[in-house]
Amino acid sequence: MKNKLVLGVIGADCHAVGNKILYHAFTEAGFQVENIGVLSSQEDFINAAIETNADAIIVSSLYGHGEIDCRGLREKCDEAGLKGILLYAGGNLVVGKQEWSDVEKRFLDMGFNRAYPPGTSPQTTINDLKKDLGW
Amino acid sequence: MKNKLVLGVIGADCHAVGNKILYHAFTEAGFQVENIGVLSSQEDFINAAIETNADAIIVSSLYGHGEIDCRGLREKCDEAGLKGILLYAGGNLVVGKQEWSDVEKRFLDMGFNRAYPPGTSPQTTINDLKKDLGW
Amino acid sequence: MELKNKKWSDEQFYKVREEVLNQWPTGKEIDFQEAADYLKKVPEHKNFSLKLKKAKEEGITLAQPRAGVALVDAHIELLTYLQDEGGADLLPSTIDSYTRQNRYNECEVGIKESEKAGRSLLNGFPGVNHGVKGCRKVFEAVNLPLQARHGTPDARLLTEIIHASGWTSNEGGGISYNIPYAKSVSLEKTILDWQYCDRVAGIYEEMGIKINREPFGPLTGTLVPPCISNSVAIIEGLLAAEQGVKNITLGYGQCGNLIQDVAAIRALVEQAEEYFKAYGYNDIELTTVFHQWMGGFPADESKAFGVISWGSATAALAGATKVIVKTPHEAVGIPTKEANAMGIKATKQTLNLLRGQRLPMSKELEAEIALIKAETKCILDKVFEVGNGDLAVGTVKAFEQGILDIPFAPSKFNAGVILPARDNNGAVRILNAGNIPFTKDILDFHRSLLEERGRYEGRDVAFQMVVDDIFAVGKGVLVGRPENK
Amino acid sequence: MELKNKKWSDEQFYKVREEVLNQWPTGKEIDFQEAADYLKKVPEHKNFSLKLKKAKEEGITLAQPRAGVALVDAHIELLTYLQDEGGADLLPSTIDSYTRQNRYNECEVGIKESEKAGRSLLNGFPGVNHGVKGCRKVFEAVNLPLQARHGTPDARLLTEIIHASGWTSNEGGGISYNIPYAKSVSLEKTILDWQYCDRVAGIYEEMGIKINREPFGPLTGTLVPPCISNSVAIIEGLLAAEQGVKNITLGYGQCGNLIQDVAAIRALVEQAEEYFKAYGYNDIELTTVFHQWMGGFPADESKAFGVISWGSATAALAGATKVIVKTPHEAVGIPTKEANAMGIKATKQTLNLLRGQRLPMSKELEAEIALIKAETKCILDKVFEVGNGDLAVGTVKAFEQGILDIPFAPSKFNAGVILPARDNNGAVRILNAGNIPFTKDILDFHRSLLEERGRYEGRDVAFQMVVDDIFAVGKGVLVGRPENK
Ligand code: B12
Ligand code: B12
Repeated sequence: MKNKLVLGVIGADCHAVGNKILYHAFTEAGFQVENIGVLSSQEDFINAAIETNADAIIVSSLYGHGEIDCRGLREKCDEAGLKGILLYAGGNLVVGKQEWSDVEKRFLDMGFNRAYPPGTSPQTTINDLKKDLGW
Repeated sequence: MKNKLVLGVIGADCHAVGNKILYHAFTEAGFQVENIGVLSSQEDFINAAIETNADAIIVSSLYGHGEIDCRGLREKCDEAGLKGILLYAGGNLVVGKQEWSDVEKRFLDMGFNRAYPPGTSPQTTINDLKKDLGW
Repeated sequence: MELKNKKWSDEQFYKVREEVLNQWPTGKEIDFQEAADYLKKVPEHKNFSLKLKKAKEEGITLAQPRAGVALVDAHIELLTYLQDEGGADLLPSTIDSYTRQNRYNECEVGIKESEKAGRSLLNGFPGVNHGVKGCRKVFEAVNLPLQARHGTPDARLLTEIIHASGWTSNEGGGISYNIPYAKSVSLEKTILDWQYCDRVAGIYEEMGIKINREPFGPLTGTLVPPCISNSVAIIEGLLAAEQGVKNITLGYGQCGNLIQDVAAIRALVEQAEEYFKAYGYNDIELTTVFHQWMGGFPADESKAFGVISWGSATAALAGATKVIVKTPHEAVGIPTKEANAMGIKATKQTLNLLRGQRLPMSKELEAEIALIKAETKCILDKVFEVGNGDLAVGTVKAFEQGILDIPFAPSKFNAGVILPARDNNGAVRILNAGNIPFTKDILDFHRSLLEERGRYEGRDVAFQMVVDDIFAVGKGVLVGRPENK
Repeated sequence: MELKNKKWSDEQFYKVREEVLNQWPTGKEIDFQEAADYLKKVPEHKNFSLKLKKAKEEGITLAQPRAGVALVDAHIELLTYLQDEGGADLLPSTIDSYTRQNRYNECEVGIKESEKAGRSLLNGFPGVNHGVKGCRKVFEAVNLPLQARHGTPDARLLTEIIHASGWTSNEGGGISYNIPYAKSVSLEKTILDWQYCDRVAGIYEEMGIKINREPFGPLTGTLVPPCISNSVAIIEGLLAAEQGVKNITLGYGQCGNLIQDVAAIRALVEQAEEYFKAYGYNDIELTTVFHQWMGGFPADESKAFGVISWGSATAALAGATKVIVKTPHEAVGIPTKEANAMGIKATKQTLNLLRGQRLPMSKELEAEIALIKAETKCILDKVFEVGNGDLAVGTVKAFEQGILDIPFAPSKFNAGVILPARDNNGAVRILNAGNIPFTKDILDFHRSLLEERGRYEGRDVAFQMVVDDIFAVGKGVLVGRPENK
């Protein structure tokens, strides 16, 4: 069963509470979660994914710089041999209250498989993960 | 000096506080005010204006029915021989938060000389009165 | 009929009733027995009394908006929105001002014009014109208890119609829906007319149907000292109880000083209970309603949210059973349904944050409760005295003599001598008590507090303070200070 | 350099300073003497310390927003709007997250991209990159005192730049800007780096220039028990005082229970004053800052107004010198200037309604103050003990041993064992104290309160309560109850 996740908060972002909650929720839902925590670089995510042979990378960004921090992650994954790995992003991805459809489009264009608006419940992601990983 | 006013609150409207304040303010400013108080009909205004030989009628309406209550007042004044008497209206003239320019137009079209938006200070009206009455 | 605080006989009641039901064609739709059957089928969660009782037991504060528009369907849409989107706990139907003056012909005009204009030209729901049919349609469309809220000196026909339509609560009273709302209607008449309304509730009660009655607490909503509104509330509570009303909600309008507001609600409950007992009404279910600030509001919507939330917090800390909600449009006009829901949401958020929290007893709170009770007792003792023991008669005489005197009221039957003003902490005190029969101690105490403020502001204790206080909240502060303070 | 709670010698300071000013080209713009001359010309009403002092004397609570964008002109526009339209009493410049991590190259990218995009891609104002020139431009454009608010473990260069630019206050501290904000920066390093920042303020103070310092009170903003944040605040206050800081504002983040929140502020002031005296700092001007709810917010803007206003009311009732304002956009993203001004207006309306009002002393309040002080003393005694009397050393050891433990903090130097949860009244209590050195009485008391809640909710006292409490305010309630409660 494909159930290995890498979880973390990208960039210079220190918001730790949601990360702890997500870890708790994904683990309870039956996933094997490698939690690299806050203040994680793209490289940290990729290294953890390679080491754990992960099926998906779940990127949180709360502090607003998500748009800058996530750029090029898909390409770096490809280069690192993680072709086709699921990439999700969620949290408060951009600076300010922006039209969600625009934001989503920007993240999908960057190569993310899914992006989630503020306040998305962990359960939504769990359901999507199960679908995308073919449970 | 033209300084005789009739003051009152029109229709089925019982809002008394603003009326007491206006009476106080107009009197202090040197006007001779006949205050007919709340719940006053168009006829009450006209009769008081005739009796006191008034120069202006100041209509308050707070409760939202001002639009209905004020209709035809100008015509009735004309019929009663009060041709050209100054007619002012103020308070919360219509139901709800409406675009003020629309509301003002409706009242000017009804024959009022001036109409004032919610929260207008008595001082504004005093200044206008002095101008319109040629002090 | 002679005014007396005495339960009406059936003979008296049914004689008057014939006339009442003939005041407007919709009156003829009413059949008491059929109405009782209909009311008996009202589910528990839509009964006002039961919902209040449950809230009181659980120690929570319910939120109720004001709302009403001219047409039945639009009114249903409005109430449903406040229920579903706003999260209201109790629903109102605010009645329009023509109905309040029994001008049903003008209501007809308002209804027609509203149909034409596609927006409400009436400032409320014309319940009498829509009749039992329209009112039941509203009741059946919503899922919460429904109450008529108005300001009608003679609400007899309206009362018959709304209760027959499943609305299990009615706001108003012979004093509170006269003095602040009318200019030249005598108190004898409104007290009699409200005895009728109370008696309707009492008769239903006797048939096993719970109907809630709520005297209108805030009166003119403008710097009303707690002892005045508490006195009126207790009088109207006693008058209602005499007609057989069992479920009573007494009300109070926020003054703005936390200790005074909490003290007012506590004093009201304790003292009302004492009076109910003393006069032999032993099975009254007493609850309270706290009105968010009823005076002039700030026009800025964010500031209005501040006022709304602070009112909600005070209601919760006071332990009121329900709170009446204002909206961010208050200063300007009747709110849109969206603005109305916003007021409810800010209110409920605050109530929920404060659930279970109470202002703890302190020296200051104790003293304020004692003061309000003492003042109220001065007034009520005298009311009974001038009425030779009859509360209804005493009330009429008390107003004649200025023993009861409501600030800024339009009625010519009100003395209108009393002048309130805030002390340095924002509590409402009395600058000129007129004929209100306080003891010298009490009068001196008020005076000294106002003089303290005068010293702080460097000005005399005088009418200008009152004027400044009237505008203060609208300008963003509680106490109307001179420019430089 | 060896860590010790000892005022840095000039030699130590100026040696480190050379290195600091070389961290980024704008560091070279700074000339201490020229800066002091500039600061001496700051008018009284733009000096942070003086404005706070005046507010304290008058017993009023000032309102301060958070705000910062990438570009100087846009930042000026933003601050001016908050000053003129919002009515802010004090202004901030919130620094962006790359600056906080000293990643000035990434700031350059953010600035460039913001210029291109016509909107800020940074979540704050990159003060170091804009340098003294940019920061002075901001300072000169506004008419209120200006403070840097950030979350920077190593803020030495930033501190030099902002003070040299006339900004007379700096937020932060060696613990409070490390443990909640960083993952792997050692406490030794951040305490040393913040001694440097404090010393900068101290040197200006010695030159007769009043600079305010404010440790960051709320820490992770999430269910932090008052004794934890008060302990950190007092430690950082003492560390600052040792470096010559005279004007200190200690902070606290609202927990939501009125009595606990007021008690926390009162305990903080009283206890901090005792410690300052006991350690020989006799001329500290102590003020307080109350943070409106710092945890997860409701997304609905009306509900957010409820949270904002209740925070303001608590700040006023507690008598805090200033309150940090949230906005109706809090749950979603950095606010527009309009949303930010809305938050200030709701706050100021509430503060003004409550001006002069305080929560009176009661049995309950007294007990809560005593509890918080006792808990804080347990912690601080042990910190001094493990440091062999040296507070700086003791702090590092205390974190190593879990004597100090901050809930939900990201730092690997934090034990992270402590688990807080709310009691039945919404006060934050401790479910798992880990190694925090409470007496058995205190531990039992917390346990019993949580068990009372467990009984009420019909469930065990366990981690699920914590999770539910984290989401509660965002969902509109204070205590995270199971569905059916
Ligand atoms: C207090 C109050 C009451 C009290 C009145 C007590 C009394 N007898 O006086 C009570 C509770 C009884 C009451 C009842 C009702 N009220 Co009322 N009430 C208010 C409130 C909160 C304050 C009014 C007040 O006293 N302000 C202080 C005084 C000093 O200000 P003012 O009245 O605005 O007057 C000043 C200015 O308007 C101006 N002004 C007035 N007239 C004129 C004329 C001219 C020419 C000029 C230049 C200026 C001017 O100068 C005055 C002095 O500065 C307002 C909302 C608000 N403003 O915050 C609602 C408000 C006026 N009420 C309203 C309504 C609808 C009602 C009710 C129908 C019940 C309801 N649905 O809630 C009933 C009406 C009963 C009736 N038959 O009239 C609405 C009107 C809505 C609209 N126009 O769309 C308002 C705006 C609230 C709202 N947003 O829904 N109300
Ligand atoms: C607490 C908090 C802090 C604390 C964090 C303490 C800590 N170390 O954890 C402190 C005070 C230190 C802090 C600092 C800052 N913060 Co902050 N903070 C918050 C706050 C109030 C709550 C966050 C939280 O803990 N929520 C509770 C948890 C359970 O929810 P969550 O974090 O949202 O996570 C859930 C969901 O988002 C979702 N989720 C998260 N990731 C993912 C990923 C996927 C794939 C999916 C499906 C779902 C998902 O599931 C999580 C669990 O349910 C939010 C605003 C809010 N939400 O109310 C602002 C907020 C996140 N902070 C913000 C900012 C800007 C900052 C600062 C830059 C300072 C500032 N300007 O005020 C600094 C950043 C420092 C840094 N380097 O990162 C902004 C971000 C703005 C934006 N995106 O436009 C916010 C939104 C506030 C605001 N409106 O301005 N903050």
